[in-house]
Amino acid sequence: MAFDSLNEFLQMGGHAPYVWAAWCVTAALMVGAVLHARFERRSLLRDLKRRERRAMSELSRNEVNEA
Amino acid sequence: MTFRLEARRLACERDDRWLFTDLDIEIGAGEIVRIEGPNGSGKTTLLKILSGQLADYQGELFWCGEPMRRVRVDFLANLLYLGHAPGVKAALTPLENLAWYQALAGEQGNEAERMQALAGVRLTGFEDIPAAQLSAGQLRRIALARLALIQRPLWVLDEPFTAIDREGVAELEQRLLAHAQRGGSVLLTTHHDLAPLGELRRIPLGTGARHATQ
Amino acid sequence: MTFRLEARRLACERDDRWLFTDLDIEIGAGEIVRIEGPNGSGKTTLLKILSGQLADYQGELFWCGEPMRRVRVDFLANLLYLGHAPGVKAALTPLENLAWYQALAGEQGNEAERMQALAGVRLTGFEDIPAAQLSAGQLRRIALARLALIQRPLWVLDEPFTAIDREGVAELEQRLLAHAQRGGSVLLTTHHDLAPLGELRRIPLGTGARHATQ
Amino acid sequence: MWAFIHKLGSPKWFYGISARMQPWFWIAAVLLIAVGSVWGLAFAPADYQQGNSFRIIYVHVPAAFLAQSIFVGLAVSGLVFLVWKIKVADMAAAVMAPLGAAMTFIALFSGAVWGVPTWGTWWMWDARLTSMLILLFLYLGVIALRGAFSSRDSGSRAASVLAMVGVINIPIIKYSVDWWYTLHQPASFTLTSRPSMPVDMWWPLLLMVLGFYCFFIALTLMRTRNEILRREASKRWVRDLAREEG
Amino acid sequence: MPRSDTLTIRESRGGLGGAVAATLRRDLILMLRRRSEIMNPLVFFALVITLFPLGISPEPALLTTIAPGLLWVAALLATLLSLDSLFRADYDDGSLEQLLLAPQPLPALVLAKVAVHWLMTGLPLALMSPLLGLMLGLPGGSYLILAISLALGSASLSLIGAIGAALTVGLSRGGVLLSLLVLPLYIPVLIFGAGAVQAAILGDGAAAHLAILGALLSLALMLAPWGIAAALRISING
Amino acid sequence: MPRSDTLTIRESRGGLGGAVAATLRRDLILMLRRRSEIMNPLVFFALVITLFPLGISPEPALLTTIAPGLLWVAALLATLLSLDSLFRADYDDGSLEQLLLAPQPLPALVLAKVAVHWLMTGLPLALMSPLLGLMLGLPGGSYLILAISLALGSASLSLIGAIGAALTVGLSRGGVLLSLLVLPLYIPVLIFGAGAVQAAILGDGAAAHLAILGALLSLALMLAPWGIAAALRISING
Ligand code: HEM
Ligand SMILES: Nc1ncnc2c1ncn2[C@@H]1O[C@H](COP(=O)(O)OP(=O)(O)OP(=O)(O)O)[C@@H](O)[C@H]1O
Ligand SMILES: Nc1ncnc2c1ncn2[C@@H]1O[C@H](COP(=O)(O)OP(=O)(O)OP(=O)(O)O)[C@@H](O)[C@H]1O
Ligand SMILES: [Mg+2]
Ligand SMILES: [Mg+2]
Repeated sequence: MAFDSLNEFLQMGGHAPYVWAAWCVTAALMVGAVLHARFERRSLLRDLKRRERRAMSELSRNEVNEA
Repeated sequence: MTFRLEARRLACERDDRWLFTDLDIEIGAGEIVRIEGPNGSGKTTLLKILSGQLADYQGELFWCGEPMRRVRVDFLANLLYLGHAPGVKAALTPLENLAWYQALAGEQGNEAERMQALAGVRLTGFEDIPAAQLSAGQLRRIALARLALIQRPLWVLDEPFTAIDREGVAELEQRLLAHAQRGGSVLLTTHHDLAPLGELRRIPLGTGARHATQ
Repeated sequence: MTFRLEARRLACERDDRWLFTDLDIEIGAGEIVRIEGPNGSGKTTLLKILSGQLADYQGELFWCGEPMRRVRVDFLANLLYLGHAPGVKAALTPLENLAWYQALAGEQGNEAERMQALAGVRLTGFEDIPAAQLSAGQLRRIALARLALIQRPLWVLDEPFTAIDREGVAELEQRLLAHAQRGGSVLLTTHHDLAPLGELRRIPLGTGARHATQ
Repeated sequence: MWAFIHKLGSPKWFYGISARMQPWFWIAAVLLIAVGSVWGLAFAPADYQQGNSFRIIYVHVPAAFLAQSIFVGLAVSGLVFLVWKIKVADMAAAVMAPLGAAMTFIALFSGAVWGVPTWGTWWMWDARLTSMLILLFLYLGVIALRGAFSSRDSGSRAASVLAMVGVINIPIIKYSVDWWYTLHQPASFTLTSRPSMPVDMWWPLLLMVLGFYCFFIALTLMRTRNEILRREASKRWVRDLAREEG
Repeated sequence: MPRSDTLTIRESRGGLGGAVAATLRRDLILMLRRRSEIMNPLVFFALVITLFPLGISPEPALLTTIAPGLLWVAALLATLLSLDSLFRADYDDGSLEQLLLAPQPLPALVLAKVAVHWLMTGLPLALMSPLLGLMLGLPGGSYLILAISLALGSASLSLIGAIGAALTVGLSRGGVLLSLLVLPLYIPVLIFGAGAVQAAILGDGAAAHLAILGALLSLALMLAPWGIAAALRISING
Repeated sequence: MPRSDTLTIRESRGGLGGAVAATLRRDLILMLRRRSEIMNPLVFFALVITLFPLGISPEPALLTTIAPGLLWVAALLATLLSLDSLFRADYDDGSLEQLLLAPQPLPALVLAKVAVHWLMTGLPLALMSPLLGLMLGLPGGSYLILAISLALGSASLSLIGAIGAALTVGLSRGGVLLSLLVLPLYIPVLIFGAGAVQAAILGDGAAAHLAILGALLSLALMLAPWGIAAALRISING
């Protein structure tokens, strides 16, 4: 352990703004990328399902028309 | 030697809609084939595929029995394609435009030939005027002059009658017939009625715009 | 109130060649007038002059008896012009294109109207696709949808049938007739034969390209 | 071999196999990055010159490595797509480009922030910094070009060509920028002339680099799968899949 | 559609507000639909700035000296290049013709187009300029002045440049010709814009320079729309 | 016309020399017919050079320091802007389509077009540069090196830029996008070009720089035509 207390750790020997800025931006971008990918997947699946449902209903409507 | 362009099981999809599927086309010497269909049915797309300009399709093309990929250059040496755009440089005169096309085709033409070809599309007197100052129909006539000037057996023409006046249409029809009688072949699209070309083959394409909603 | 567009002693010179001289044209409510002539005879030029887009001519124009210069804005409020270029933004959908045209005409349209106009040119199902992905004929159909959408008595149409398929041509002819019967008037050029519009007036222009060499 | 390549070319096959590979990469990425971060931030000794500000290195260097590797990845995918017409390669390229740009940005940003305590300035026109900036522009160019086409297929091909042209140029650019720097600026301060680091500092860095690579692979797999769903939405198997998952 | 049974002559009545709003909306949609196109001038700006240290020297003192001029010239070139397409796309597809045939005052419609151009080019440039100022080592207090001067100045640049764009719209290679026509007209804006930044660096008040930039802008706002409209009519007539 | 009575299949035989010569001739005529278009890049070059003293400071010592970089960046931008229209005009009127359908190797035809571009843009720029160098107070011995480096370098610029022009030819707003794609690739040429002039000013041998410029050019000559041809096929396909 290079630090004696949590406070010291957070202060980073006076370099806190720099170290934490760099780390936080990195973390934010990486986490953001993951969240974006998950959101993208979910909305794509939702879209697919909606299309599927519409196709089904159209199919049944056509059958009704033919009958 | 005679030639043959074949397409096997051609299919093309655009925006989740199949323009055509399982299309077999064969065109050989002396034939005139007309591709028909309403707006948006895929005529232009088909012509571009057949002339090797679009790679985005399924199926296979053959030229004289060989797969197109292998004999592309041979095929191009036998093809004359006229598209929607006339391919005429506005800043050049009709004569200069034709000279370039001749050289591009690997021919060494002379001025007399070019004058005669321009006379054939009734542009006598306009040979030396920059094309920018010609009307829509005159521009297309310059492009049509290539038909007489450059000897190619296979013509692929996308709406060649656009902007051409009535007499011009009649003359062009005669020219197509003559080409077929000499053993050439023509693949064309047009929305005009082509009365004198009675015996031509038709390839109907889908219903196009109308019923194509997904 | 009824309207009248008149041209007196119109003349236009291009490249030391008179396209037309001493042309008197009068067009009023309920008339369909067709301007005829071979390629390069000056049809497009004449239409542009009559719709106030070209200033490079001799003679005078009147709108409802007033000199055009004074009543230009009134005239424009009654004019619908379709030129060689369809005026359709490729990146916008048909609906968005029409919305802009409606606003430009000073109208506040609603979506239902626009959908109906698109249905009228058989573009149902394509309302929300960027125009870049439509075919040549479909693009022009978007432009033609303006005829139904925007109420203007005077239509000036330069080759409106270009790239339109056979059924589409028939429908457009009907539309022109209906417009005339409702008291509108149409000024058009085309190289098509217009069978059902039997009663229309014709204005023949010079011999154009052919004999026009100096 | 050929059969394998063409199997890889099938989006459906790729969708299946990537589903099985993905969790392992996620686990590896999380473990490596977690251990590396704690070690690097809390346990590694402070640098004798730079004090604690040197801890930026643990995000700066992995991002910089990744930024450069991803561009090579783009070019390779482009080649595979153009030559063998394997669509999955292009889908991967499409999702890799923004990630590469993000990594480039992280390297630039963390470097700039690091510069303040060490050099007293946010930016200087040092050879390495400049070539990193140019790399960012190359990424933006590839992304912009892909987006500019209305036809997806053309956009893909164009972006592939540009990535390949760019990758030929990267060594040339690096070489010339180094030459330029030595010409103008007789070594006042360069990134390379640091004392080699103690092992305690080096280990967490290695973990972080590996962790970043695993993260990149996992995320690329995940987003490529999304891209497959998007582009193959009309295919039978995708529709079946949508029904199953729902 | 509500349709009167017979057609009659129509008054040329209002609708100007609607037409202007629709034109604004249309151009904004066109821009936003190609998200990347908004980025382009920004990246061009940054790229040109990058070229100079590479071509000249990476020495910070020298770069700081030339920074205001560099930033302003680069922003000016970025605006200029993006201007080329302002009317060209409309000309090519025929919608410019239709714009001219609308029964609305052309200067107002055209002003809407220019406003969108500024919103999507000049404003982002101004917002990004502090970052590049930082990279060129501009001293602390001058960033705000840099951004304000660019925001004000680029509006004038868009207006003036649009006249040139309108004049060259019918010509096939307008790009370079446009620069020739427009660059000389840009010189006053450049002088006062770069001057404002220089003044801010030296600690003099930049207010006078900014005031002049504002005056130039209001002059351009009053006169340019008429110039643009006239130029468009001339171009279409050819 | 000599006409065989029946048409038969044709061999794809030679004629490459003729086609290349005709393309060269055609593009030269097109350029020369619009005399002013040759002037445009030159005037743009001169105008950009003039903007800097206005934006930065008219102090001679400073100007001389930055002159090599300035001249090179300005020349580079002038080349870049003129590139946009290299294939665009052909694309718009459909003759590019026809070029691609010619039974000749496309890289050769394309090389002819690039050669004309260099002849009409890069070479005149190189010839004019000593004059502008004089105005910026470049010392005596460096003019020749300036001109040679620009002549060599601009050929590479034309070749590399043509790839970008080919990639963007079908896009409505190619101009700025083109810069974005191509400027990063121009950086090596810029560094060694400006470096050569700087070396000449300092009295070091500029030979090494010129040699590298030559090497870059030969590399570009070998690779670029293929890249351009591939890019054109892609653009047409869209
Ligand atoms: C915007 C500013 C910066 C940028 C763009 C940048 C860029 C880079 C790049 C690209 C690398 C990877 C080099 C490689 O692939 O071998 C790197 C490594 C490194 N950077 Fe930075 N850097 C910046 C600022 C800094 C600062 C301020 C420091 C510390 C004083 C620093 C220290 C390091 C170290 C120690 C390495 C690893 C050395 C090596 O592996 O060769 N960097 N940087
Ligand atoms: N910009 C111009 N400058 C000079 N002359 C022109 C210009 N535009 C057209 N012309 C000339 O005017 C004549 C008429 O052109 P116009 O376009 O009006 O013909 P048109 O009747 O519409 O022909 P088409 O049936 O081919 O459309 C042409 O012969 C042409 O030579
Ligand atoms: N670049 C493109 N991207 C996506 N879809 C396209 C593209 N070009 C055309 N399409 C679609 O392909 C269909 C066929 O277009 P094509 O141009 O082949 O029709 P066409 O038969 O030639 O019609 P027309 O008679 O109007 O010329 C159109 O409905 C259009 O929606
Ligand atoms: Mg078509
Ligand atoms: Mg006409």
